[in-house]
Parts: sequence; C-alpha cells; structure tokens
Amino acid sequence: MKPEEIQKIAEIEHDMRMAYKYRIKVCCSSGCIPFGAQKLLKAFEDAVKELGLQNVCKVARTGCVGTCSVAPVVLIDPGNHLYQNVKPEDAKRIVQEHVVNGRILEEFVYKNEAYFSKQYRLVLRNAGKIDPLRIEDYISVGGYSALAKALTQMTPEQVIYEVTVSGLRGRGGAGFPTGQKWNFVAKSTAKPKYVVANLDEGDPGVFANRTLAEADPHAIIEGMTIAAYAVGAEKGYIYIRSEYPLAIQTLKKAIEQAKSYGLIGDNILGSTFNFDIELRLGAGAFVAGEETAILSSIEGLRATPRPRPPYPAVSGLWGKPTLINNVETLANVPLIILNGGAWFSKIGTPKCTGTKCFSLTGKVRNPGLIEVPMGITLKEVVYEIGGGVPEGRKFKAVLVGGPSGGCLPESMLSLPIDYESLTQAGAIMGSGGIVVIDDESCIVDTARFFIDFCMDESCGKCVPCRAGLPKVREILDKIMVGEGTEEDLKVLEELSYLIKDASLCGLGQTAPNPVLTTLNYFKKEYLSHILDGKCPAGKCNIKRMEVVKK
Amino acid sequence: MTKNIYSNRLPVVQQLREANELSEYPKTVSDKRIILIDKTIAAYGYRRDALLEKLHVAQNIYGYLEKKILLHISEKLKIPPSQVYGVATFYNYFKLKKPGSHAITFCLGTACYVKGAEEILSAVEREFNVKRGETSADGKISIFVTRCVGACAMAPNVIIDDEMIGKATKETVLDKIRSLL
Amino acid sequence: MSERTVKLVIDGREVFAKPTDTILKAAKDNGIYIPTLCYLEGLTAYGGCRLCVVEVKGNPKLMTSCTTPVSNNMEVITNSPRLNKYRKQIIELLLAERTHTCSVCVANGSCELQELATRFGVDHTSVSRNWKRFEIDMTHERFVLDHNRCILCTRCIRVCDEIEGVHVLDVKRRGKDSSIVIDLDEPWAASYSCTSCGKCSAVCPVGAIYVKLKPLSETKKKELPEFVVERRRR
Amino acid sequence: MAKVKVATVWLSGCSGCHMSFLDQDEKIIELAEKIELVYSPIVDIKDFPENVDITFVEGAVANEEQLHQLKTIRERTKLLIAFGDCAVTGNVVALRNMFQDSVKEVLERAYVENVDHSKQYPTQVPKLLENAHPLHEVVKVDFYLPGCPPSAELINYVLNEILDGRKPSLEGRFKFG
Repeated sequence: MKPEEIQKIAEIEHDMRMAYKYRIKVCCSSGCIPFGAQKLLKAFEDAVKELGLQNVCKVARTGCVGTCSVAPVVLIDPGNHLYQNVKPEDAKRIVQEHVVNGRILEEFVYKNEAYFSKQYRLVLRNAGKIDPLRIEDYISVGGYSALAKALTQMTPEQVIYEVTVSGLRGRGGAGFPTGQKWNFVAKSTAKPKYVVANLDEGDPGVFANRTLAEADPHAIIEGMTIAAYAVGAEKGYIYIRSEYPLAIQTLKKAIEQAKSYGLIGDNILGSTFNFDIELRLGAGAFVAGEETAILSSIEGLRATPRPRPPYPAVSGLWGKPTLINNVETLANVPLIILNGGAWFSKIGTPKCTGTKCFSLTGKVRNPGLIEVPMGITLKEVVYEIGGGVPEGRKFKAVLVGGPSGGCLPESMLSLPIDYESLTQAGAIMGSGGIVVIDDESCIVDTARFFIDFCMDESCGKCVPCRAGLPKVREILDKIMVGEGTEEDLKVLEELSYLIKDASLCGLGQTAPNPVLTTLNYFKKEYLSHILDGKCPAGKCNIKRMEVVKK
Repeated sequence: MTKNIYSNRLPVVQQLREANELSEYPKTVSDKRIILIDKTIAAYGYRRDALLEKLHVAQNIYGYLEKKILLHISEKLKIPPSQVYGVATFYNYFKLKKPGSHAITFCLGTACYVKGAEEILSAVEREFNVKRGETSADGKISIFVTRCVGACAMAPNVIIDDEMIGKATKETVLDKIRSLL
Repeated sequence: MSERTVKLVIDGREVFAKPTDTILKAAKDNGIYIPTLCYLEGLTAYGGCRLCVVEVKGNPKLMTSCTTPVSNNMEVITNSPRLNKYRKQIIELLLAERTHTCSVCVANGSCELQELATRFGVDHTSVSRNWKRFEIDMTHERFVLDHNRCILCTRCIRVCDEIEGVHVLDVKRRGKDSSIVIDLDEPWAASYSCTSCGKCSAVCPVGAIYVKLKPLSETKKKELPEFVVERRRR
Repeated sequence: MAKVKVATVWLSGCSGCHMSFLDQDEKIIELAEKIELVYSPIVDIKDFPENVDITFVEGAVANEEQLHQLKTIRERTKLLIAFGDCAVTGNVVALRNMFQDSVKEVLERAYVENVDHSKQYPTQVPKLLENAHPLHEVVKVDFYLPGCPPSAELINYVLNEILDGRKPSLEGRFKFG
C-alpha cells in the first residue's frame, strides 16, 4: 500500500457513510455487552430491515461513549443523540419514531449535559464514532495518515522532536516525559530493539485502557508503529490482561487488518521500515504492569520486577533496548504527529500537557469513563461531571490513582489534576482511577482494602513489600476490631515509610499511600477507633474480620 | 566408594508413591487433547518465552492445569519443571485444581467493594458453605474472587457461569445460584 | 582485566573502582561494610533483601548497592540514620515473617540473619511474629528443606541454576505466600532433576536447607571459592 | 546512698536466664553492694513489692495468672527488662502457637497421651492463654535483653550500665538463641 491509497480509502469510506441519512450506532464495549448490547445490535438491524430502511439507515457497532451506568446505549447520527437504557424490544419503536417520524424519544435521551461539556476527548476521539472492528472506519477519520506523514515526510529525529515538544508524559502513572524516553531508546546502539505497549491495566476500578482498546484499537497500533519508527525497533508486543476478552479479540482483528493493508509488517507504506506486532496475554498479575515486571512476563517468566539500572531503554527484553509505553500514551502520538507538538502542548497545563482518561466510580451519580484536560480540579470532576454524591449521603473522600493512590478529603478538592500536584498531596496519577466514597464507608476499612489488594498482588521478591504489607494489614485489622493502640499508629507509619522508600518497584513504593494519606487527612477516624472504640461510619467493630493473631 | 544417589533414594520414592503422594513418572500423557498443546508449541517455534500463551491454551483445553500437563509442557519446551510450576502458580488466572461445575466470580474491585460486594460474597459463602477460592464439597460450585471486571459503573458485579449480573444484590445472586443447583 | 579508572566517593572517602564494579564491590574492596543477605558473590545479584540499599547523591530513590554499577563522581552514603533504621526494620520483618526461633535452630551460631540482628542491635520485633506452621521436607536422605526458616533470598535457586546448572528449585506462588519449590512441588526425594550436589545447603544463609546429622558450621560456605567467582565473571 | 531495688521474675521459661544471672559468680558480690534484691524466685518473698526500680522478667506470658502478674509488675516497676528470648520473642514457649487449637493439643499431649494413670485435664492451675506472648505484646517493655540465655557477662554489663545511669548498647553484643 502507498500513502496515497490511505487518502483514497478515506474518501471512499466518507462517501459510503454519507450515502446513509441516519446512522444508528450501538455501543458494543464491555460495559454494554453484559447488558445485552449484542442483542440490541441485532434488534436494530432487524428493525431497520423490517421497516425497509436499509438504504436510509445504517446500523453499526461502536466503542464506549463513557456513560456506562446507563448501559446499554445507542447513538443516532446526525445530531449525536444518545439513547440510554435501551432494550431490544424498544429498537423498533426508536427506529420508527426517530428515523421515520423524525421525532426524538425524550424518555430515552441521556440528559446530562455537564457530563460531556467538561470533558475533552483526545485519546478517546473515535470512541462512539467508528466501528472498532473496521480498519476502513479508522482510516476514514484520518487514521494512519499520521503514520504516513511520519514515514514519508519526517526523520525519526523529527518524530522524537515533535513528541518532546508536545510535553507528552507517560500515562501509565509515573509521568516520565515520553520524548525523553524515546530518545534514550533511540540512542541505544544494540539491536534488535523492541517496543512494548502496556495494556495490563490491573487497578481495581479502572478500565480506561480497555475501553480504548475496544473502541479504537488502531490508534494504539498506529501510535506504536510511529514509536517503533522513531526509536528504530522492528518488533512490538502488546501486553494485555487476559481478563479483557473483548479487547483481546478487537486487537487481534485490528492487527490482522493492519497487516493485510501493509500498515504493519515489512516495507510499511512502501518504505524500508519493517515492524511487526505480537499480542501477549497476561494471566492475572497486577504487578506485571510494572515496567520491568512486564518484561519478565513477556519473556515467559514470573512477573517479578528487576532492579534498575540497567534501564529497559538500555537492557530490556532479552537484554535489548526496549521502549515501554502505556497504550494511552501511544494513542496520543498520531495526533501529535498530525497537528504538531506545539499544538498538543497548549492543551492542559504547561507542565502537564494533554488529557487523561479516568474511570470515575464509587458513590457518584454519573459513574463512567471520562477524559479531561490536565489541570482540571477534582471538584469539577466529582461534582460537575460526576454529579456529586447521590441524595442523602455526604461526601467523605476521593481516592485518586487506584489501589496505591491517595485518599483525599473535601478540603483538597480544589486540587488540580496533574502529576506534581497529586504527588505532593500524597496521591498519584496512577492509571487513572477516581473512586468517590461517602460517609457510609470507613476510612480504616478503605485503607485496609487497598493494602489487602497490594498484599495479594505483591510478587514477593523484596522483603519490605512481601513481609511488610501483611504486617500493615494486621495492624489495620487490629484497629478495626477496636484492639489498636496509639503505639500501633506509630508502627504503622514507620512501616509505611519503610515500604515506600525501600521497596524494589512501583507497587511497593506506592502501596502505603492509602495508609499515609488517611493517617494524614483522617487521623481523627483512626483515633476514634482506638480511643473511643467507635467507627464513625458504623462499619467496623462487628468482628466480621478474622483478626490475625497467629 | 561412590554411591549412586538416585538408586539410594528409590526406597523413599517407592514409599511416597505407594502413599499416592507423587505424580507419576515417567511422564507419558495418553490423551489426544495434548496434540492441541503440541501444535501451539510448534506454532510458536518451541520458543520458551511464550510460556504463558501455552499455559493459556492448556487451561482452555483442560479447564485447569494438571501436573502432568505442566510436566509435558516443561519437557517439550525444555524448561525446568520448577520454573513452569513457579510461573503457573504466580499468575492468578491459572488454576491448578479442578474447578466446580458452576463458577461464581465476585468482583472485589474498588467500586464493587465500596458498593457492598463483600456482604453479598459473605452471604453466598454462608449459604452454600464454600469459601472464596474454593470448590464446594459436592463439586458443584466454585467461588472465585477477581479484582475488577471493568464494569465499575454497574457495581457491584457478579459473574455466574459467564453471565454478568450488574448492580447485584444479595437476593438476586442467591436466587440465581439456587436456580442452578 | 580492566583498570580501576572510576573515581567515586563513598562515605566521604575517595575510592577507585573498575567500570564494571557495583557500588557494593567498590565498597568491599575498600573495606567499607555494607550489609547483605540475598547477595552472594559469584551468583547473579537479586536485589531482594534490600539490606544493601544506599543513598546516591542526586537520586531521590534508595539504590541497592549489589545491582547498581559505579559511575564517575558518584557520591554514595552507605551509613546514615535513615538507612540503618530501614535495615533494622527489614531484619525485624524477616524475623517476624516466619517462625525464626534461634534457640532451637540448626543454624544457631552460623546464621547470617542472626548475625545481622546482633550487628544492628535488633533486640526485638516491634511487629508481631508470625506463628504459622510451614512444611518441613525431610524426605531426602541427606538434606532437609525447612520452610519455617526460609527467608526467600533465592540463593539456593540461583546456585542450583547458575552453578550446578539444573534449576531444580524455584519460587512458587507469590507475595506473602511465596515459597521455595522443588520440581513440580514434589517431595525432595522424588525430584527427578536434583543431583544431590548439596550446593543449596552450602549457600543457605539461614537454617532452611541443611545437611542431616552434620553441624551447620561444617557444611556452610559463606563465600563461593574465588576461582568459581572468577569463572562466573567471565 | 540507698540501694537500687531490683526484682527478677520467672514466667513461662526454663529458668535458664536466672541460672545465667547467677553465673555472674563473684561479680554478684560487687553488685550486691549496689542493689537490693526485693523479689525473686531465689528469695522468699511472696508478694511483688511496690516501687521497684528494675525488674528482670524471664519467660513468655502463657497463662492468665502470668498475664495478671505481669500487669501488676508493670505498675510497680520503673524499668522493666524483658529478660531472655522467651520474654523477648516467645521463643520455645510460643512454638505451641503454631498448632491449631494449641491449648487443647498441649494439654492433650501432657495430661492424656503421655500419662499412664488417671488421665485428666488439670483444673487447679491457671488457664492457658490461646497463644503464648512475648512481654511487649502485653505491657510496655523498657529494655530488651535477648539470648537463650543471655550470657552472664552481658547481664552484668547491662545491669552495671543501668546502675551507672547509662543506656546499655546491645549492638554487636547480644545474640538470639
């Protein structure tokens, strides 16, 4: 395939699309499928056929629009009307009214303007727009033109320059400047080099990467291929959680399509650049998402992290230079190449450019998947997009950054979301989980829940994390049944600092964050367990937890 | 005097074997399904790095990873058995014990936990006398716990034999399981 | 052999090291003590016990000296109140992790964990001790594997893999449930790959693997023979 | 100058630490000039006195009486020393904690399995706790003196340092086991 052909496919696709007056798009992502999205798709197809509207109305699948709490959802173009909680039996009526009578069925319409107005969809630009299973759809919205531009008009150095200028930083959590990382790998002289796309999103309550893979797999592939061109790699791996069957299927299909179009493989777009992508499945290990553990896992070993240095950029997969990027980071790349790094650097804040996807869950009115510009405040996210805590309950805390994130109180809600501010507050960006908890939840119990998670997911290699986290949990358990002492709080804090400072990898180094932030912002609640024998949320002291005494 | 260490150990091995504490050696697997695993191994060109992929295939075929299967993979790929075992037990997804005929998976991700998944799980544990991660005595149900199935907006979620129950309550889940038995 | 061309400062002392040296090696060559436990010269560095962590100027993170190579003008601190506090805590955690009861242990008197506790003055554990019972494998005619005393330093795994070349041992499961495994979790006597060479018992820093009916002081090796180390380096 | 009041207590342990205390031999005579032994298994005083300056407690806390006793000792002592491994870690006494339902198993073995005549559980002795505990899990401990037993020299060093008003440093001096 030649670069010009991409343009041609895009035009043909556009014409085909325009041939239909109405386009009905059914969300077929993991959020909607369990609630009958497949049946719904079929029902709409049947309804259109039954009413004889095949030439007027096109029914297609699409990716997640983010309003997962009202699943399944259907979008009707033109006008981008979002219908919520649609059942297969409603399909015919909706087609009849909307398409034939031109009347919008108000009872189904999603009426939460604020949910979308505060968002900025960059990474998820195509979610809800295209059919993720068709590469032609992706091409029709400008897909792979960035790859063509990079290969035909830019040198690898220029690509890296644009990414550096854009200010893009790693979306996997640590926020390392992407351009710098690419530069390290590009400078390494050893061959071959590898690119690894990290899709091992293991945080409980986070599903941003999965949504991206299900809604727009080609954005990942294109970003990866551009990255490979920039650093001089010929082989790439997408490492994905095995718990994401739909995302795996979607990506598999996308890789096949890209191969058959010659967009990956040998002599891509007629150039001398070769790049091949292989999908690798995880098997349920959160720690495998860590930068060096992912390498062990791809090599078929236990996913234990390795000490750095040597850094993966120098010695990664099989001791060769390896670029590891989160898929969300990679999905930004085509836009940066097309519009220029300077354009991208204007989005968000000067130090933290671009957007970030968050899974907003817990006790909010509108949970779902959102994408917001960096620098937005937590308040805007929780209250304006999320709609605040449901009636009758009181906001207590917001957990930012997944299981090893921080637990922030109401007074911190004006905090802007960027790497530095969050880290300073004791939280992390993490992979993008925001969980709101209300006054029904106990802070100690919440901290224990996260410690529990990290303890289960600890690989066991280094002592502070392996042996320290069970002790932290033991103390929290003790406090929860009212047997804690103030001395325990001191030990708890000291242990937390040890684990934070002396652990080998990011999992251990961030695992105590929930404890440290709750000790910092909610010490009163701990003390009320210890001194008054009372749980302010009324959750503890019911002795349902087995206290580890042995 | 040099001793043959192997022959010296035989009596102990014999005793253990009689007590049925050993998997059988030598390692022949007389099972046609094993061919499917062999094919995957060949498809990956006997590459050792794709061990996880092979374990996935084996588990898809057999439902769980028996020791003889692990040994077979170890022999075929020329990876030490302890290493295969170490990998298979590291990852939560691989099961080394035969699961029950109905799998009930509880999501204990943050969102589900905050919305009370733990209470539902405890109720199921009590009613059917099975602990999390275990299989009931009659082999009918297994309870698994997973950290996030990614449908947080519909929390709490329970998956019963591939069917997802969103916004689950104690009653809906218990009723559903009762209807299976 | 390369020359000592790298100049670095360890604890305020200017020292010279080979470019291939680690911080630990450079310190040791210059008589500066850094505690270690999982490290054994001649085996691949593991970086698991975290006792050898040091502060490197300009790096906010603590670095394991056994894995971090030296570089020119590096400034290293091996001994600070913070480091020693962490080391004490790590020793405490190890003592509390499993049933380490020195008075009834075969390694009493030749145990590296016990020595470290003495050296760092870890006179008690502020976290509660774990009294869970772990398995003891006494099936082998010569060796015993006692999981109650294992600290998961993986020296045995590495010596078996890298020097004996067999890889009989590995770690099973993960996190707090990790433990050493023989073949497919078989009793030692039934291992079909073990050559009964006994290297694992020689390098075990504690009393987890030992030779039956022999005093540990006789069977234990604190270091691998120098020529072995040299051959491994090549 | 008033002599410093010292007590020694023997909970669940083998008395080995007390033996080691006595092993100070002739140095005990020097000590005797500085201290007054106000309570000890080797002197005949029934009740633990008030206002004790230093108490050496040997052994782990294994039954209800000891639990009560230790709390009293804590109240009446200025400086409480966990004396020996059993007091510091639980040591051999706590090995029973490894058994499921350890109290029953221990009693069964001692009073039924290994007894030929009139097998019966004891009723007149204090009730065993579910687990044996090192002292600091029950009360605040001021100083730890590990060893099984701590050597006579170490005991002498520690005691002399304390009498001289210094905090003894154990780094490199003691040994568990």
